[in-house]
Order: sequence, then C-alpha cells, then structure tokens
Amino acid sequence: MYSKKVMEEFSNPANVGVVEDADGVGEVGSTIDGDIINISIKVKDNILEDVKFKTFGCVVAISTSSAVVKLAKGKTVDEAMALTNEDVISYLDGLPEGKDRCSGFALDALKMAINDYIHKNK
Amino acid sequence: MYSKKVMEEFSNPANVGVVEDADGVGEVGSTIDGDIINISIKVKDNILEDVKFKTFGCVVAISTSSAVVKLAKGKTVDEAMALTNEDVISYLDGLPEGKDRCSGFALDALKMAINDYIHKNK
Amino acid sequence: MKRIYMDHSATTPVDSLVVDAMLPFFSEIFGNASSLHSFGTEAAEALSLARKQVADAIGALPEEIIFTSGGTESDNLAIRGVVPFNEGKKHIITSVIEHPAVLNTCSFLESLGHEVTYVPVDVDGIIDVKVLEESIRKNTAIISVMHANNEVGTIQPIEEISGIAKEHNIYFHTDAVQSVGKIPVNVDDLGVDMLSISSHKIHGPKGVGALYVRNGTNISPIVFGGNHEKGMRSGTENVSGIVGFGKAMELAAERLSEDSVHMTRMRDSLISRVFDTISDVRLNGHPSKRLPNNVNMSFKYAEGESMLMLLDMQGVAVSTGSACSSKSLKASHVLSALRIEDEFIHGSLRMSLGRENTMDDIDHMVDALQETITKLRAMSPLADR
Amino acid sequence: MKRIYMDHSATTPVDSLVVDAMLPFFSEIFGNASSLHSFGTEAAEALSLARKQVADAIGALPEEIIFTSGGTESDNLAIRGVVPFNEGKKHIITSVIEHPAVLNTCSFLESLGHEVTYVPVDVDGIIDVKVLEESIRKNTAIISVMHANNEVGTIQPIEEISGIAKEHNIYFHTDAVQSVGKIPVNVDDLGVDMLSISSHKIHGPKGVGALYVRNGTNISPIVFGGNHEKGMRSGTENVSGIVGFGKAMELAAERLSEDSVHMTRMRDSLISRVFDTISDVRLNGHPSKRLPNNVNMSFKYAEGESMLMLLDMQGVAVSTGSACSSKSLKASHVLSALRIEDEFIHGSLRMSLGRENTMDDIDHMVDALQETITKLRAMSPLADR
Ligand SMILES: Cc1ncc(COP(=O)(O)O)c(C=O)c1O
Ligand SMILES: Cc1ncc(COP(=O)(O)O)c(C=O)c1O
Ligand code: FES
Ligand code: FES
Repeated sequence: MYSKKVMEEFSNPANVGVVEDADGVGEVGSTIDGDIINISIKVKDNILEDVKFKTFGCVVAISTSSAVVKLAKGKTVDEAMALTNEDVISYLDGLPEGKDRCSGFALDALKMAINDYIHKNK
Repeated sequence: MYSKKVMEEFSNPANVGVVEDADGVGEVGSTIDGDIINISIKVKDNILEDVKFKTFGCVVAISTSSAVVKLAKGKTVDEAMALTNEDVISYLDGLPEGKDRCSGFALDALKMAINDYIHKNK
Repeated sequence: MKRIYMDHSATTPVDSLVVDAMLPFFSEIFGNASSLHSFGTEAAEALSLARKQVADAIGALPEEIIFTSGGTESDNLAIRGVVPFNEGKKHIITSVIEHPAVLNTCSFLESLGHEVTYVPVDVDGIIDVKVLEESIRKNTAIISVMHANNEVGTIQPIEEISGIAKEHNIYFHTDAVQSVGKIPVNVDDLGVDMLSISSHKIHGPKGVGALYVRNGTNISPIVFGGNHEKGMRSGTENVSGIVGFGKAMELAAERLSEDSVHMTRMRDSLISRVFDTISDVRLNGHPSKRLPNNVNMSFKYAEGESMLMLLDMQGVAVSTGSACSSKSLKASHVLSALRIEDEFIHGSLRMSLGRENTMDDIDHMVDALQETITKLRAMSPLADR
Repeated sequence: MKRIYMDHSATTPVDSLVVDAMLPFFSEIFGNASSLHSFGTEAAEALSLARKQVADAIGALPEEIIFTSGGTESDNLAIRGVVPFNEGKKHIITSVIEHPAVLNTCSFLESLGHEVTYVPVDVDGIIDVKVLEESIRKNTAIISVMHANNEVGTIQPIEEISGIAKEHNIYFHTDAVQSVGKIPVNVDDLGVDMLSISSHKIHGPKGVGALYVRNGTNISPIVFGGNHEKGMRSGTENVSGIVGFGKAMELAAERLSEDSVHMTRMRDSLISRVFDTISDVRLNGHPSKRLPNNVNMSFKYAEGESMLMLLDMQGVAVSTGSACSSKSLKASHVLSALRIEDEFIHGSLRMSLGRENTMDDIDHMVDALQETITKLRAMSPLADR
C-alpha cells in the first residue's frame, strides 16, 4: 500500500526531537483526533539550520513529518514557506488513495513554527 | 437417491410386454403428463397366471410397474385387488421423498386390468 | 468402468492449473485482504491480479469487476441493484427462457410491486426483439437477457438488444454464465452495462463469480456489512476461490479459439451420429446459433430421467430438461417456451461438452445412447403404436 | 525472519486436515450436487456429511443448517429473512457493538422504514440487559446480539437474553462467528432461534458459512434462483468449500477444550507480560468474560496503525481498532461504545491467538511490542509532557 520511501521515512525517521532553544515552534492536532505533530526550528542567517519533529500519529503523519523536516532543513525561511503539499508527496513517491488526511499536517506545523519565528523576531 | 431395489427393478425389469390374448388390460397416463403404464393379465382358475407391463415414464414408473407385476403374478384375483401402495413401496425398499407422483400409477393400471377382466367375465 | 462426464453446463472439473494456483492460498498466503499487515497485503495483491485476469478476459477494467459468490448472486445483484437507483422506474424486461436466478429474482421484485415483461422466444429459442422493443415503457428500469441459454444453448442477439436499450437509455444486463469460455464475450462488443459470470462453469472453483458493472452504472448492494468490493458486496473475500476464478478466466480466454473448435467438432459429430443411428429424434434449440458445447436432443418414447439413469449406469453423465417435483412431471420452462411437442418434451437430454472430452467420448456416448433408447423403447407402450 | 500471525479474529490459516478433505472435490468429485447422475450424487453425499458435521458441532439437526457464502451473508439472511414473516412487526433490537454485517443490515432496514434500537454496553462491553428488555415493543420482530465480540472478545449473556426473547415470543439471533471453536456453542444451551457461523474464522476456507435456523422458525431467502438449500439460499453449492467447512467444524468441536486451554494460557501470559513490561497500557474488554484467544490492549502515546506497521516489519501480524477513512481517523465503534478515554482509543491493538501459536510466539510478541512502543513513544510529543 505505502511506497518504499514512505516506509523508510516511517521506520527510520531522522531529526526526531525538539530543537534546543528553538526559535519557533508549531503544533497541530489533538489526542481526540488521534495525532499531534510538533515541529521546532532553529534559524540562523535566515536559514533553517536545525529542524526537528515529534509526532504522535499514523504512518502518514510520521513519514510526512520526517519528510517535511528533511525538506526544510538548510532552506531559507522564504524557501521553506514556499514548500507545498505536492513537494512532500512527491518526495515520498506518493501516498495511497484515501490516506490524505494527515498529509498536510506536518507542513502546517512547519509553517506554524516559521510564523512563530517571524512573529517573535518582528 | 433411489434404493438398490428400485434401481434393480428399473434396470432389469422382468415381464415387459403385452400378454397374448389378454383377459384384461389397464392403462394409466398420457404423453402430455409424461408417462403411460400399460398392464395386461392372463387369468386362469381365478389366478393371475401371466402379467406383463409396458411403461413409458420415469424411474419410479418403471420400477413400480415391474414390482407390481411381480407382486401380482400367481396371486388370486382377490389377493391382487388387495395389494396396496405400501406393499409396492416396501417391496422396493422405499421411494425417495418427493418422488411419489408415479408410485400409484402401476397399481392403478393393474387394478384397471383386473376390473376389465371382471367386467368382461360378468 | 470408464466414466464420461458430459454435463459441463451444470458444472465443470476444476482445471489442474487452477488448483495449482489456488493451493498456496489456503495455509500459506491465507491473510484477510482487508488486513493492513503483510499477510493481508499479500492477499490483497492476489485479489488485484485476479480482478485484472477477469477484467482482461472480457475487455473490462479491473475496477468494473465485483466478486460475488457465483452466477446466481451476480444475477440477483444486477437486477435488484439498479432498482433503488430508479425511483419510480418499476418495470423490468427479461425473456421467458432466463435462468431461475433471473426469473425468481424478477418474481421476488413482482411481489414487491414491480412489473415484469417476459418476452417470448421463437421455436429455436431466439428472443422476439420486436416484442422486446415494443414492451419498453417510460418506467422501464432494466432489460436483462441472457447471452446463451443453459439448456438449449441458443445464443441471443445481444448487440442488437443492447443497442435498443441504449437508444432508450435503459440499463442492460446479460447473464453470460454459459457463454464465457465458449464464444467471445467482450463487454464493449456486446454493449452491456452489466454481465454475470460464474467460475464453476469454466473449470474454476464453485462458490465464486463476478458481476461486471460498467463505470458510471449506479447500483446498490444486496448484502450489507464491512463494505468489501467498494461497498458493493460485503463479506470477507474468498481469496483462494477468487484466485482460482481469475486463473480460470485467463485460461478460458487463452484457450477460447482452440476449445471452441474442439467442442464444435465434437458437438456436430455427436448430433449427426445421433440422427444417423437413432430414429424419432429432434434437436432442440437453434441449429447454428448455439453454444459449441451444447447438444440438446429429444427422443420419442423415452423419458428423460430414465434415459439419464440408464446412461449413468453406463458411466455417462448427462442432464435432462424434465424434472419431477412430486406433484407433476414438469417439462423445463425453456423447452415449453420453445413449444416442443408433447411426445418430445419429456424425452430431452442435454449433453454438454467440455475441454477434456474427446472424440472417443462421443463414440462411447452414441453407443450408450443407442443401447439406452433401444431398451426404453422396448418397454414403451407407445413405440409400437 | 520468523513470521508470527496473531490476527486470528480476522482470518485463520486453513488446517491441513481441512485442505486434505477439500482436495478431492476440485477435479475428481466435482459434480453439481443438484445433478441426478453419480457425479451429482457423490457431491450431494459430501454436502450431507458436511451438514451433519456442522450441525453436530453446535447441537443442531442437519436440516437446520443453511449453507451461505460466509458470516456476513448469514447475518443478513437471519435479520432480513424474518422481516417478510412479520408483517407489521417493524422493530429490531440489537447492540451497539455488533459486527458491521449486522449493523449495516439494520441501517438498510431502517432505510426501508424499519426501526432499530441499538442497546448500549458497559465499559467492559457487556450489553445492558435491562435496557434491552425495556426496549421490547409489541412490534419487535427480532433481537440480534452477538455471542462474542470480534474486537474486544467480550462474551455476552446469551442465555439470559434468549430467555427474555422467548418470554416475549420474539425471534432471537446470535452472531457466533467469533465464539465457535473458542468457547462452547450449543444452540439449545444458548436458546437461540438462529446462529451465524463463518468457516474462515475456524481454520476452514474463506467464502463459506452457515446460518442455523431452528425448526419452526420461518424465514425467507435473500438470494433467489434455483432453490438450493430448500429454497433458502439459491446458487450452486460450493461443494469443496462446504466440505472444508464441515471438516473445520468437526475439528473445532473435537479440539475445543484443548484449544481453549492452550489459548487461555497464552492469552493470560501475554496480558500479564505486557502489563509487567510496558507502562501506560490498558486492557480493553471484559477481564474474565472474554474469548480465550482475544487480547485487546491500548497503549498511550502510540497510534494503532503505526504500531501495527512497525510490528509487521518485525514479522508480527496484529490488528488495530483505529482506522483512517481519509476524512477522519475513526476509532472503532466498539471501543467508542466502551467509552475508552481519548489517550487510549487511538492506540489499541488486537492480538488474536490461534491454535498454531506457541508460548515462543508470545515471547517474540512481547519483545516486538516493547521495541515498537519504545520507538513510537520516543517520537511522541505527548510522552514527555
Ligand atoms: C445461465 C445461468 N445463469 C446463472 C447460473 C447460476 O450460477 P451459479 O451456479 O454460479 O449460481 C447458471 C448455472 O447454474 C446458469 O446456467
Ligand atoms: C462477529 C463477526 N460477524 C460476522 C463476520 C463476517 O463474516 P465473514 O467474514 O465470513 O463475512 C465477522 C468477520 O469478519 C465477525 O467477526
Ligand atoms: S415423474 Fe415419476 S415419480 Fe416423479
Ligand atoms: S489518520 Fe493519518 S492519514 Fe489517515
């Protein structure tokens, strides 16, 4: 059902955790719904130097979290804000039909973290 | 489905034919219904000396014809008239459920033949 | 005693390649196709392959195949499935010679207030297309006419009927249970919206079948539960059965031309040899528009069940069109619809050939038949009148 | 990698004795059981034996068994079958934790104008018998309550409920799909009028099942055709499948006490070892009134699908009670009915044991589970709050 890439990201996720002294934090979801994605970022010279996630959720939630973090890391704030759902899905070689519920959550959490950073540094 | 005895009578029927110079003849059925049983008898000293049948019909029609003829042969007219459906069925070790349509036809034909004989000799 | 099976319209032996395909799916690849783990996905993949095999064999798309428990359920689903989507359309058109799976589904719907027109056939069993067209009403929901008849083998002009249905914007279903594997069956060529198939008639396992439902055709299910088969047929999928069915469909398509040539040769030889050697006999059904494997003949002065049983004692398995339901010796509704005369109607035999029959079997059959007829006619009070 | 299957409530591997029993019925004894010739009578005899095996295993008479295509169809037939015989009686009572085969049949009947009362259960999954009794109306046609639940394994007080049904002269049906082969199932002891069974849950083939219908209980069919199964279920009988089902029922009865002791030991060991080695965990379902093979536990800070997939990667097959249907991550209707707390409801796993599991498998399962939970909790933002 899931692509190889999804299962790879799911079973060997990189960048799990919370960035120390985070410059921005985003969190999406709730226990009632069954998933929570937390993304924290460290920004230096307008670049996302470190990005980490903690996710409670399904295979899609975890694999997209890992993917979003990998995609965002090293990018400029603007580049990261320009990431799309399609970027994430294509990075994962697609997601199965009917499993799109969580696919946008990780990106939402990332953008929330960036907005948090922008807001704090205004 | 059918008892051994039924299949025996059906596949090796004895006394097939028409008695020469019959003293009585009985016939039951029609082509529309799908079966016809013809029984002819020769009576001597009040005894059914010869009995024969010709039957067009199903396994039950043929096996009961053969059974009825065997049962009747050698009996007195009164004894033959006293034969019952149960006698025929028990001689055949039973008939399967739902296959009782033709079971009485052969006996009917025999009795018709005997009545024909009685009528002619009144 | 050599046993010869000539009742392939009733059911067929499962092909050994089909059995081989099924075997791993009992105790090794045994998962429930709905399960998320690898046992489940293996089963789901096997279902996908089978769905493709079935679809390919009839020129359909995999997503247009709904697996069922057999031809009977497929017929029920097709006809009853469109009813809820046709509020107010309460009229159904079918033929008088359909299989009981269609006819009894129609009577059931009649009991619920639907109206059914049963279109007559000619003496060869071909449906009266003019009457069919005239019986179309504003509230006709579906037309269901079988591709080939199971008793007499007559093949219907499905393309013509489906054209009429399309013209009037009415769903068209055909029961192709007997035609698949014997003549070409392509859903686009036939122009059908729905088509029923049964696995056990084409050397697949019993208890499996499919309904083809053309994309865009709205039907509702008749069995409710876990929403398997996209909600159209609930119940844990019979994986081993479906795998066997898929393989059987693949083989049926692959072997169609070879099989049909072989069966046609045997069929024609059997018919002509019976005519040559036995008197007072007639062929039931259409002389040329008939299935390559169907021989249905009637013999005067011999009754069906008796012939069948004597043949069986000689090791030959056939079927008859007359059956006793205790209260009456009923002639089949198909033979009655063909207006077969009284002297012939109770003496019919259906000899339906299969892939594994040989010309030797035909010889044996003719011999056994001669012996049987001779014996019964010697017993019949009618034969010498 | 060693693969361990612990999803026997979803389906089971076919027992090798069952496969052996089935094998001759594909290509040797392949006749249609309705055929009059010897190929047919051989098949009919095999059906008779299987009917007796199924009947004997549940203390019924052979004539009280209707073969179907599985548990789903049996549930449909039971509930929809009594409806036509209860003109005016348009009320049905069932429980909130039934299988979708019952629940969706009920919704279908609701769409036709019937009324359904769904009786609640307590936090252990036991039906509220008082509410059930109070919801009985003059026009109640049938009560349907499952014997044992497929997700949490809770066993219902069927004798008590059937007593109430009898008192009020209402038909009582139980879905025994999960209980057969695990706990004693006797139709007289249970006092039921109808009872559903599925072959593939008891090491038989998929696509076969039965509905027990007590003599004197009037039902009408839901599939129409050639009037097989005394008119109650049309369609050529799946002989090989039914033969396998019969054998599986015989084995289930023979091995019941041994199997249930074995499964209970494994179950209790699994539960206590999980409690010993993993924190923040709860057992779902009744602590003692539960199937010997059912372990359903919830783990905080770990989501069901993720656990399932990580376990699968370690070769262990289980199931979860949470499923994503795209629009929402739905918790199962059963766990919701048991009012499991939010933190636990999305983290449930069902480990359902089978005859062939061993204590070694339990060791392996506990290890794999520990690794899985550790990994997921390390990832969870909730675990360290
Ligand atoms: C024309 C036709 N339709 C439907 C069926 C029913 O199919 P099944 O035996 O798979 O239920 C049959 C065979 O019995 C048939 O010959
Ligand atoms: C309690 C219960 N009822 C009914 C069914 C349906 O049976 P089947 O899978 O044979 O359709 C199942 C299993 O899926 C079940 O667990
Ligand atoms: S037709 Fe002779 S018993 Fe039925
Ligand atoms: S719950 Fe995550 S994709 Fe469905």
